[in-house]
Amino acid sequence: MTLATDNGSHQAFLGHQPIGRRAVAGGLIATALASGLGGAKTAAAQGKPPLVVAAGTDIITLDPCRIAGGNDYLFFANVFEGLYSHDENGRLAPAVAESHTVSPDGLKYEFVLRSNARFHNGDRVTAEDVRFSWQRAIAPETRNPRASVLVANIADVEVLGERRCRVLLKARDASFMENLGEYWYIISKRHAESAGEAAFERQPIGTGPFAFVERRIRSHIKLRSFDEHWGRVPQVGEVTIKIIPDDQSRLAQVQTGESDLVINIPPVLAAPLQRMPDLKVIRAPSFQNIYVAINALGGNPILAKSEVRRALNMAIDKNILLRTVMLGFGTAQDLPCSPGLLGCDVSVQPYGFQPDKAREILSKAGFEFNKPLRMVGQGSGRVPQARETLQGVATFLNRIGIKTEITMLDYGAWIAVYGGKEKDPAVDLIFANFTDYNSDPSGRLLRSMRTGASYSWYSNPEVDALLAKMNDFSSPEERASFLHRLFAKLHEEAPLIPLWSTDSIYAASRTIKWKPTPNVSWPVLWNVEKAG
Amino acid sequence: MTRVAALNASSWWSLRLRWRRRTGRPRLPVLSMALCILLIFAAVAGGAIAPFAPDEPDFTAILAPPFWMEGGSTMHLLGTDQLGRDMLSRLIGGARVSLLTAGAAVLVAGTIGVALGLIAGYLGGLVEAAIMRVVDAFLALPFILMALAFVSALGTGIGNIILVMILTNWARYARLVRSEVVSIKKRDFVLLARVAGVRPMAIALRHVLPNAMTSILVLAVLDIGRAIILESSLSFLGLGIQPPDVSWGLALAEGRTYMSVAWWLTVWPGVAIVLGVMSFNLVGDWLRASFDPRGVL
Amino acid sequence: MHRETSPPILTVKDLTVAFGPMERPARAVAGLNLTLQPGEILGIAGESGSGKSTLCNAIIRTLPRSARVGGEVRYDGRQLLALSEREMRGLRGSEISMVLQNPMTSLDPLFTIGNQVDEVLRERRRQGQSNDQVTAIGLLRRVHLTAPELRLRQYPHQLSGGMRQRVLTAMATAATPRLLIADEPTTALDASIQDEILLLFREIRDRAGTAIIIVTHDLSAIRRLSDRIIVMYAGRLVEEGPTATVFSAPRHPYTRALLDSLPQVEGDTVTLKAIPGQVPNLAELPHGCAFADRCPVAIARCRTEDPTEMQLGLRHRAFCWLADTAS
Amino acid sequence: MGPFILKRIGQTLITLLLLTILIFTLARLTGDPTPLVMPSEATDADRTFFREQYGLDRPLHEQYLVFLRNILSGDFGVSFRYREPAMNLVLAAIGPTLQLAGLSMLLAIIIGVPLGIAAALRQGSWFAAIVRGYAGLGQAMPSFWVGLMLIMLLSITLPIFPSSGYGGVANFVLPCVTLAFFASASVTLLTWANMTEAMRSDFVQMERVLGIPNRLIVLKHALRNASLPIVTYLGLQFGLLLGGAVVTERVFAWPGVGQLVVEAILNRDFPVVQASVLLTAVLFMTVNLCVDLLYAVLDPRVSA
Amino acid sequence: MTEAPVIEARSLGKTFILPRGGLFEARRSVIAVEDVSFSVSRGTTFGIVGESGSGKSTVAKMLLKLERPTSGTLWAEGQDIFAQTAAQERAYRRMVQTVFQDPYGALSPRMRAGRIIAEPMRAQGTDRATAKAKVAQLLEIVGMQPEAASRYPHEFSGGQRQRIAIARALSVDPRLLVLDEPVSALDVSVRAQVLSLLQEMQARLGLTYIFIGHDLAVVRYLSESVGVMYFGRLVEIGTARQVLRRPAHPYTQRLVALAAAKAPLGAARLQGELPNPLNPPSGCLFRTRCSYADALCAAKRPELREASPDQRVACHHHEAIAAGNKAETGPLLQPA
Repeated sequence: MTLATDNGSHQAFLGHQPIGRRAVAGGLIATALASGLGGAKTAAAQGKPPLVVAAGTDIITLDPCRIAGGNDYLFFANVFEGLYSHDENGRLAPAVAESHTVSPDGLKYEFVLRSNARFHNGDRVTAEDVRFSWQRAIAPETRNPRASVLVANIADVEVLGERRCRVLLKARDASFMENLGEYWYIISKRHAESAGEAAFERQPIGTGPFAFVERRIRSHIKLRSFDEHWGRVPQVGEVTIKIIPDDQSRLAQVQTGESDLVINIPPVLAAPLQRMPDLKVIRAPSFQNIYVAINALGGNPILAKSEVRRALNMAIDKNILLRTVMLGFGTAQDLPCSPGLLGCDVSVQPYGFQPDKAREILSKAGFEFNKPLRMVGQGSGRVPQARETLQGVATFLNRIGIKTEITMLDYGAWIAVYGGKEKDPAVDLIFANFTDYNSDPSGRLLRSMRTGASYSWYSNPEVDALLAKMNDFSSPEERASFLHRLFAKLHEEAPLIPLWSTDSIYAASRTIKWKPTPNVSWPVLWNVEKAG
Repeated sequence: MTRVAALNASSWWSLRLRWRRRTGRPRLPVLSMALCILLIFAAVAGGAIAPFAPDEPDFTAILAPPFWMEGGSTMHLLGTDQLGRDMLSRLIGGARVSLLTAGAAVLVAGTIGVALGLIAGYLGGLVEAAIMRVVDAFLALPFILMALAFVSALGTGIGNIILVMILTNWARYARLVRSEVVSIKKRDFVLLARVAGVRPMAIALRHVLPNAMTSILVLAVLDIGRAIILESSLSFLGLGIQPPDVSWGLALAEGRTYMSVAWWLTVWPGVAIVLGVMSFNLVGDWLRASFDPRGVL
Repeated sequence: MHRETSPPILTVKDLTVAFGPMERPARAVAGLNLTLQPGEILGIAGESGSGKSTLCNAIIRTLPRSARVGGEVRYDGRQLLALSEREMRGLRGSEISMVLQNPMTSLDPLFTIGNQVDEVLRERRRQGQSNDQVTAIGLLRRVHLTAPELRLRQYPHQLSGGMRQRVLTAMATAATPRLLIADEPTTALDASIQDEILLLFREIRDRAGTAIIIVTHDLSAIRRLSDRIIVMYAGRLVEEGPTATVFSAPRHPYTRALLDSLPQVEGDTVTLKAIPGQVPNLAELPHGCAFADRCPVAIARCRTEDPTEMQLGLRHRAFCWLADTAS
Repeated sequence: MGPFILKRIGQTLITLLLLTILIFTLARLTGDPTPLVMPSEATDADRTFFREQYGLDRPLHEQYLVFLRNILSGDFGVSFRYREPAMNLVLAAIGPTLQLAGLSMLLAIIIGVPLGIAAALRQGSWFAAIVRGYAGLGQAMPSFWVGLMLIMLLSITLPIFPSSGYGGVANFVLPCVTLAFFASASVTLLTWANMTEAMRSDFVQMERVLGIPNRLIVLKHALRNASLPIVTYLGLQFGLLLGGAVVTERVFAWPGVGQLVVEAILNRDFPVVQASVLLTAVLFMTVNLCVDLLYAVLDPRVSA
Repeated sequence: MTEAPVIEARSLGKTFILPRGGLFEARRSVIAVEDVSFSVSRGTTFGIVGESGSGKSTVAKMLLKLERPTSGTLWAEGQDIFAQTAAQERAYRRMVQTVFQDPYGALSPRMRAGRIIAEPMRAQGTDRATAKAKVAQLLEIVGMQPEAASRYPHEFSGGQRQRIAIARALSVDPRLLVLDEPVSALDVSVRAQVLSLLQEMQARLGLTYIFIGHDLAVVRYLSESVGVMYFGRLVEIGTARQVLRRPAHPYTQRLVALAAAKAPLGAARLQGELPNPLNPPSGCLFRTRCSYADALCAAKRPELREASPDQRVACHHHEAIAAGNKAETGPLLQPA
């Protein structure tokens, strides 16, 4: 089995008729219009109000083993679950499993599954399903691009009974429990085997609070409330996720009442919304982390000096930038991690905004002020205000006399430079963003700090050695203090200029009551309440 | 693949008559010509007349409104943008980039197109067929689609945007010139030049080109407007000019998200585009009306 | 042929047509007077720029809007210049009709001949100018078009220039107009065809008594067709008279020069006399006679005073101070 | 007529072949799609596998030949991004685009042709000046700007029409008006110019001296003659509309080819880029072929 | 008469291939010129007369090497002009010049008169200063002011433009001028001016003319000998005096009759339609419009035969016609 064409199965989306009648909003914006979408009947039958969500980027795949990017979690986080996941406060909590035990060597995890955990087709979740989910996730023909993170480290999953299983790890992994929710979704063995590989991607079945109804690529995805969920029964009936890439148009959706909730509102649009009486802006801190990576790999030898990198950190007033460029929608950062991340909440002395000192250090280090620093930015936008941010950073560098030369690249070109195998020595500074999917920092550290990692513009054998040991703990406390030391070291090394973590911003109609799960960039919708 | 009307019917004599008749009543053309000159002046003088550097942020004056509004100041007549950059200076700086890209693109695309059109029209036969099929292929793609594909292939930035506009534009000149050449080369004075023993290349350059020049000129002037719009559309889609360069289209695209907070970020560049395009179009139309009664290009 | 006693069908009095700026007008027609009897064929001769086409367009009122027209054009007693466009349209085609110079472009290329002839017939019937017996085929037969049934189905581009001019003539005379203006009707045609078209005009006059104004720079066409001739130079009428008289004894030096510039055969040698100089610019006419600068016999008075009408005989007049002295 | 069609079709086929080279080269020039398709956690082995799977590791000319062979057998490849056959994605998107472009075209004709005729008949009047202004604005205003203004005005300030999306009749209003504003401007100007010329032609002069009613002269003769270049231009205009739809679709979240192709270009989804651009081009060329045939029907001189 | 004729056409023919009418139809061809032979000796004028479509302009184009004949040869001063070396061709370009019918189209609208006149000289390698001096001289010869050199064509009247065209043609001191309807587009009085100029030039410079026209009086004015063309063929050739005074071919007779100033309307009416060039009639091409036509005319195409010492005619019946119709044609163009 490969990922190649499966001609038989695109019927679902081709055969679908265009969305039905569309009510013309004639009255007040506040009047939440019945969406008029075809599936409204289902929702009505359940007596729960439908929810229309406007999203900017389409889901790529519905198969949790084929995830292509963070945005796909918009779907996975609502339709699938792992054994454990994070609760609405962002804390680790049991999901499909109800409890677990760990062996003292940290290599054996035993899980007890919930008795009332069911798949959307009504089947109970069994230990066989857990084993199957692992097997499918590591099967070479599945080509799960995320296998390396978690499931590849699993030596075996033993079925101990209908509701009990044991996971054997190849090596100790302190991040294992944290990652269960986002890297290993439980799928139905019976459904996957009977439907076949191809159909699974079109009719996925999970255990999450919402069940998949239909999808029209680039237009919408429909979900419905899964009322037999073990605990998180949604307040809304049917959920339609509309795909509207243009920010302004997407925002207009909630202004006209066509959608109840709009996700990914850029900060500049959010600011004036706060003053509109019929709408509300919902914000939550996210793990999306904005920084400027410094090419410390020697292309520009002066940047290999840590004091130079520290001085660059001192030159920038991130608070002003946050206030002006981001209109305050974010949290300033002094460390190369988001505040909620494990081990990140250390009290180190921030560099602060010290332009004079920065200049002094640079002069002493022999910095050639006349040679411009070549900066690469992300021009077109997946990250809000990316262009302004880099320009702002350049302005502060200019103020202490550093010349800059900015190149903005579209996302594809930018990621090719940023994540390229060979780091371009002609790039001195590069705008970067990194999003953690959960509060475990290992993914971030391994991918952006380790020598040779795809997003790493930095190399230090000392740090590499620390990183290698990072997950080799079984006591969370020991690991926490280790991570603390690691971050302190990284702060001192200053391989990048941390700026801030952005807020996830949503616009919702007044009828919506919802508290987004903190620290995730996608909306988990089961706790959305909608009046009348 | 489609017909382009040629100018051949109107002799220079009648052109002059029409020209004179027109100049009797100068209104809109003069105005738009003045505006064109003003824009070109702004583009050339640029830094000398702008109150600030167009890419100089001022974090103390973020999103300042135009001077007559509450909170506005005469320091920033047209207000400032999200980074506190002076809008007036950005418009002046934008004129430079917008006109430079448009002008350079039209000039080079025109030269290439004219050269190929001349070759195709004059040599005929297999050379003509080959060139015209390539022209057709380029013309068969919707303009902006091809521009997008080229931009994503070549990357953004002024140089590349110019290159893209050249690549998307040259074919129309080639087609126009070829059809002109085909009609001009049958005219008596070209036959006479052959009788006089003038070499084909000299005939093409001395007789055919000057007579096709009118329609080329008209197309070129109209194209400047088109190029400005193309550039702004590409910028709108995030694939146009990139900061720290500034163009009207980029300013509009960047300001677009602020439309509900600070209308002046979108209105001024929008007005600049509309006025700029309109004045070039009017000049072009006026040229066309003076030269080409059919008005089909 | 001429019914001298009957009232003229057309009287043009002091007709002036000016173009260009008010302060420096170019008078394409300057103070022109003429009358036309029913059934008479009047030839208007002159070089390009002499104002002969402008005169025609002024009569049927199809001048461009920029033209400023003064004077009087009376058709059957009605002052045409005072009619509304609507009233004028009622006259056009039915009472006063016209055949244009270029038969190649005077038919709509997108419709069949039949369609266009029918259209004219319908309009004539609507105006009660023609009855149902007049058919398209009949009309085409009347102008001696071969295979009329076939022609009706054909498009203009499938017909030769001569055939098209016949069709146009048929359309123009569908309702037996009382006045037909033909503006250079044969210029674009080969000699043999020219002759036949001219013959057709004479036939129309003979059959229906239509008065015809034929405008041409081809002197031999006028000589063969018209009863009377006027010669125009620089917007002015310079000589008028019965065709035979004017051709045999021209009294205005310009008329004489025009005739002399045709090749003359004397025995085995052929000679011609060219008129020196050029047609003057209408906006910058000198004082006096417009022809004075090129005139071989001009006297001082010619350059200061506009010549007045010199009556030279029955219906023969010329505008020249020397008209009565020259032979 | 026969050889005319055959020649045109032959030319079209050669053009198409050149187009495939152009499109293919363009798509490949955009760079490696792997980092965009693969998440950051993917291993090098995963990336290599992806490239091998889609043949991206092979020399360009080989890839082109495979591409050509495949499209000849109707296979336009599978979207890297959605893992759907690219042609299915394009076919699903072409409907909305055609509806949008078609309706806008219709609207543009309904607005532009009468305006152009009226302006041609009232040369130099105030009415003509206003029409000129309308057309000038329509040509000079970028359509995304018009679209945004319309949303601001007619769906946010006055909530009359939905701001975006596809489905009901109301959804068509703003995008169609946006596109038609631009298109009607040029249709107006073109009708104006050609009507003016037709009204000056000898046969109109002849009809006037024959006393044919103005209505017939204008609507039957002048308009039909003026329509020849207009029809040709409308074929070209259709291409402009398809292009204009790219921007308009983005503003109004219209699930058409324009959006698809922009997204595919940005994501380097080669099969979708190739399929959609090729289909658009074929569509455009077909329309122009039809226009040429229509021309032959309208103009008896062509078929002679 | 030992000198080779300035120009000699031997069985000149030109067939145009038309594009296919349909996929399965054979290519069609049109014979524009067929079997045309004549020779012109130094200092004389050969007139070619015919109506539109008679092929006279195609002959002119071949003389100017703008078209290649599909059969026959053209000899200039004893040299086959379609078998020339590059150097010979350059020499030929100096020897032959032309004046076209349309005074508006013949001058490049974007060039000043001086440059237009100098162009043939410059193309032949004359240096700028020499050319400039010669332009002034030429303008004087054609009766124009030297200032005219700096003006553009649109600033001149039709007659003046034709003078410039003549000056240009004379600039390289040609020995042969091909005049393709040089006065047809001009007004009567201007026509006379240009014709006298041409005659004066010929007398002064000893030029040889090939004069193409449809107006018999004008052709007669300039020409010593005349060829009459009908449908691509010469139907009659001879001295102008003889051919235009006593035409032997029925077609020429018609032309002459039409041109007679006093002839009444309809005197020379031709019956029938012009033949279709794609489907010419068998035998004599004129038979469809000829009142003398009989079976012989349909069966056999007549060759040029001597009708009088100064005249050759392609008609089977010319003797009979001459005998029967002497009275029909009067002298050409009596003085008015």
